[in-house]
Amino acid sequence: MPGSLSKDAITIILVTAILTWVMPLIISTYTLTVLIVYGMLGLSLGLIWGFGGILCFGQAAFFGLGAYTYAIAAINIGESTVPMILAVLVPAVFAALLGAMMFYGRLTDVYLGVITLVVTLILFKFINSTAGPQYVIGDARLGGFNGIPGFQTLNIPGRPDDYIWGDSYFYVCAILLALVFFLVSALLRSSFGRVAVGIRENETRISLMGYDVRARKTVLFAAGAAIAGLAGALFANWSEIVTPSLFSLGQSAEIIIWCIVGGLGTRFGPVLGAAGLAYLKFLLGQQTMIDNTLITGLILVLFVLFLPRGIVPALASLWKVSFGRRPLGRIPQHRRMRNRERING
Amino acid sequence: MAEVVLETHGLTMRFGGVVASNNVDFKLRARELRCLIGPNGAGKSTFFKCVTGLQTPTEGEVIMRGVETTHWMPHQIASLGVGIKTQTPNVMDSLSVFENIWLAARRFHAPRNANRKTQEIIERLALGSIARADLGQLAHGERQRVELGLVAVGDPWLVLLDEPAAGMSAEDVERMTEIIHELNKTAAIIIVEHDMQFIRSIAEMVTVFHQGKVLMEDHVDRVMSDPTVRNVYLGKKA
Amino acid sequence: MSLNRRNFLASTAALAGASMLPRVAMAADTIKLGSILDTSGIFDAYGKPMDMAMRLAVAEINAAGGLLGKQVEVVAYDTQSDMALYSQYGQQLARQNKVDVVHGGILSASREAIRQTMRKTKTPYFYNVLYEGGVCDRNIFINGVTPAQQVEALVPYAMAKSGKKVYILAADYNYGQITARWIQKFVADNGGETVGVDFFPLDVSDFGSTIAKIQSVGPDLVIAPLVGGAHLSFFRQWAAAGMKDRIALASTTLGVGNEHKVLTPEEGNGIMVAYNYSQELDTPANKAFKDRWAAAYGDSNLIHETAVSTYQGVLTWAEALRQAGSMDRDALIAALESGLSVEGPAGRITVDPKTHHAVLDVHIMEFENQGMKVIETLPQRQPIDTQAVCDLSANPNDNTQYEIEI
Amino acid sequence: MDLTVIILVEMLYAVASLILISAGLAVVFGMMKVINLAHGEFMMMGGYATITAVNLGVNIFLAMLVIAPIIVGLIGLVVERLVIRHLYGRLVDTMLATWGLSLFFIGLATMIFGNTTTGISTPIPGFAIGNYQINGYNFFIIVVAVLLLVGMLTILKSTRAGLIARGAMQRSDMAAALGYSPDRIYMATFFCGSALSGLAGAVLAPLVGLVPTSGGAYIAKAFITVIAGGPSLIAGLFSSAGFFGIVNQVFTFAISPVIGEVALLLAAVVLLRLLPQGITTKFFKGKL
Repeated sequence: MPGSLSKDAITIILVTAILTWVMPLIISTYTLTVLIVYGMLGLSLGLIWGFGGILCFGQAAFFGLGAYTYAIAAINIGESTVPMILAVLVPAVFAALLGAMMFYGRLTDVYLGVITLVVTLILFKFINSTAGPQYVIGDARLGGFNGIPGFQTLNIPGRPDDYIWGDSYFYVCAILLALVFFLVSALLRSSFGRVAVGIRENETRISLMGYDVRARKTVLFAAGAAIAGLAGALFANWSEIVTPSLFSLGQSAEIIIWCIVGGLGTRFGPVLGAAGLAYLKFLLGQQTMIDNTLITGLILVLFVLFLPRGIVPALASLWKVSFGRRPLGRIPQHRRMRNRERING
Repeated sequence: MAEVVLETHGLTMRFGGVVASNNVDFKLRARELRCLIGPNGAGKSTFFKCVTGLQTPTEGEVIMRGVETTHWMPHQIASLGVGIKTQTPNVMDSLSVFENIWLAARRFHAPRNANRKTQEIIERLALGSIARADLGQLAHGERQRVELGLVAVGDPWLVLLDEPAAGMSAEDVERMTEIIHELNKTAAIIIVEHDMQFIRSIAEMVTVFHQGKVLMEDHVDRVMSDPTVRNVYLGKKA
Repeated sequence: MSLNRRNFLASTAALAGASMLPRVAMAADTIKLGSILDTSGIFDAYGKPMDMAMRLAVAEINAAGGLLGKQVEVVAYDTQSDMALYSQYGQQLARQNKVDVVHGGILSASREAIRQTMRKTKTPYFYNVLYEGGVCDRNIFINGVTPAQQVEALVPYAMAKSGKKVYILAADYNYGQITARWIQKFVADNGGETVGVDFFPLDVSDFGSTIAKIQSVGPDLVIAPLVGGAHLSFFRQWAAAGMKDRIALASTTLGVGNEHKVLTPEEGNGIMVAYNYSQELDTPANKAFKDRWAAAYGDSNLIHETAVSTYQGVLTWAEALRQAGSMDRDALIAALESGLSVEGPAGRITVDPKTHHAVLDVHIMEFENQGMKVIETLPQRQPIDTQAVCDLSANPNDNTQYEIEI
Repeated sequence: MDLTVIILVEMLYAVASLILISAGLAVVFGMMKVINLAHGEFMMMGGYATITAVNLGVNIFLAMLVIAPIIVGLIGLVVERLVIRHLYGRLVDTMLATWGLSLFFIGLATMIFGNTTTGISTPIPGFAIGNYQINGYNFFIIVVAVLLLVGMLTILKSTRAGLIARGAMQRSDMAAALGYSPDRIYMATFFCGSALSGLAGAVLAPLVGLVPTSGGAYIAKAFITVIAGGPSLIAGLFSSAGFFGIVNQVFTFAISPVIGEVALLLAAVVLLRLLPQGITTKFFKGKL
């Protein structure tokens, strides 16, 4: 990554300031809020997949876990600060355990994909079959397919009656996304982040250098889950209901699509992909001519075929070709990187 | 005599019915340079993999500087100060030469020292002109050299190289030989190699593998003139 | 995208560039009816006919001169069977489009996703689907049947035809859980015995083991409030195993999405159900309704229970607006609470002032040659389950969905 | 006693349907290292092809066993030419592209057939075992699965095409070196794989209510079965379908269908943790 962390910080602050000023003039803040939440969710997968090479088919599991943790804790506690913290911690701990199980078992590639997918399915099926009155955590009924409505939403810490909602909730989410984006940048610039990229590039080499690849992947995986959990809690606050569809494979699929369309191996790509596609879906719901699923599918196929690196890297290299000092040299790299993700079966 | 830095006792590796490595006893002393030779399938690569932790032997033990490392993972072995280079170039293609070497240096040094060490190695291996280029763009010989740089930057006391000269030009091989000799001043080195010419130019002691076993272990000249070894190499009956 | 559709036949809309921008307030000379339904995705078998019914009702109102001298304009969103979009479009309807009323929501989860938004923004909300009962909120009006209304009628009839031992197979979510409890209560009230209860998540489609299990218990009657495409497999596999003529079958859900038209006569005939509506309902009102529908959409095959509920929901709202004489929400609610009735395709619908649920006719029916033959009509059934817990006239600020203790 | 027989039949049926569900995916994965995530939708299309044909008056067995596989195979061929062939060797990209295709086909089927559940009834009557009635169609599924396995084994073992296929499975470049165009091999493989998916969808159609999203219910199970099976095509398919089918049914009978499903999934996690590359890396090694 070119530049430095302080430069990153300035860019992030500027971009956030401009966007939070301009965007509400175009799109309602309520819709923007969820686009931000999805952006954060996209970033969480972008971090572990784009920079750590871990293709997780179950990022939705952590998202859902964050949302449910928040909802359950909020019902039991009645004040939002501790539930918010729990919503980050619980998915992170869960991911650390799951990650340790997978990475210490040397699972990679599709096998990793299968496990994450299966774990998501298990969570989905479990939550989906908790409609009966016997499934209770404290005061919170799990509610099965119907989900959990009516929990305490975000309040000013320590003052449970002062809710943060509407426009102010939008600003809170925007600032949190900027903060997470900054933390991800800092992580990637640290030695840990650079080793993570090394692991993505060549796991064997990194372990032959003496780094414990398993532990590092586990930590990175947990960090991604923590971000997804935070996004889940923010989502719960936004929609004021959590349902098992948060855990669904469709949700996981969407997160992967966001990353592909936005661009892997970039920080901004997944955020843009998430917000852009979610808004597209929102717009498509307002027309009845063509089936929306069909359009989503077509977009994904076309991207994989014609723009496999995603929008942001494509724009970046276009910029470089047009104005940059450096010639096309770097362009084939990413493709090669993805080519290597094949099985030696 | 110098201390023994690596020894194996009865190292055996079976894959199903095939015995790839059969009861190998091996010893290596500090700052020794040893070549492992043998025809394809003789078990030298399996031996290499068992020692570096890339595979876990079925039986037997591996001891490094008095520590048993038989069931260790590669990263644990590397952390002891063992430099390893595998058969195919194992580098990070979309990172630059500097970044590649820096990652190796960072394992043993704080960030600032890692920068300094990386610069040193780049100068020592004459990689300055390509330090900012991505590995994916480099020629084979340059990549091999960078990988040696990755190994050297950790100041290892034991270096294991699997076919370092494979597919390189004469000029590259010459440079490689220099680097190996330089490394050998502080480290014991094991080289798994096919290329007889390269072995002659670099080695003194040679261990010959055949059918998973150690066939003989002697000075390179005597090994080369040994009729059994010749037969093994030419595929005749031993 | 909101379109002023005098002619609902133009039911497909172009994706115009202008829709990329949020709607600014529109001309105030129309009454805006917001609709929020899944017209694509897995629930669209319910949603599409509901959308058609809503547009039919609005078109008829407009053709008759509109309401309070204004035309009714539809603002409809497709939630694509995605719960998150309910929250989003719900907000959009209430805050951006500032509609005067919202009709819609299919699953209970979708209703709960938008109910609070409607309440906060004081937008009257009509939920037109049969559901598990218990919602108590002054801002919402519900005109689907509730479990007690159905089960109270269905259980005695089905038990009289078969026997006393009843096995229950229910969909594993709120509706199924609550309905199963009501079935157990009415089975006991009628002197019977519940010999087994099994719950199935909505995606279970293999019932082989269950069918074996039922046989090992040997009930006289199976009541199956199962829901959706996957659960339809049960009725197939039940018939394929040759069980149909051995143990009687009843359901409180089969047919709501016109499932009886998917099952062959051999698979379906004889299954007992109880609903507010059947296409085979032999009344002049129903016949006229089917003709109007066919004139609008080609044929009337798609009409089903929740579509008719939606139609009746729009009629109820329109009638209340006429009586109130103004757009004021409190006047509207007062008119609705006055014991207002309308005559719909399924007969008379009366708003119960205490619960905002519907008092309506329940028909006991049997499947016959891919139709639902009406056996017996129980007129004007009260929503007794919700009435047991909810009294909005005594407690107008209530805002809960009660779980009814039986 | 009768119940035991019933349970045994149900177990066999569970195994057989897993084999059917996974066969198409396994062929494509085994030969081409392509995970076709639109596999479930291929099955869905097989179902629709059958139902449409039957409604047009075609004999149901002809529709299921001939027409549906051919139609879906041809659709697969088009997909291979237009999309998949540009992505060979890029496992993740093909997964994503086929995922996109699956959404596309769901949308397409919705536009054509609508979202109302459709279906046909089973062509085989139920019959009694002791005091129990059982679905006669279960036996049909079992027979089809057995014939499928035997057929695949025969083709692979004793035909020229099978020989080429085995070679291509071992080393994809070998077939090319021997003068067979890998392009044609891939086309043929994808056709066969798609046809098998179509067959599975068709054969299962009379048991379920079909909607355009029906495929989603199959893909996860098929994916898990194939990956857990590992590199050997038939042995892998048979062993992992057997394992998962039995686990599923044991828990289904003992507790409930949900627990059966969860048990299957947990078994998959444990299995892959212990045998990270699938069952046939450890057992039945080197078999087909």
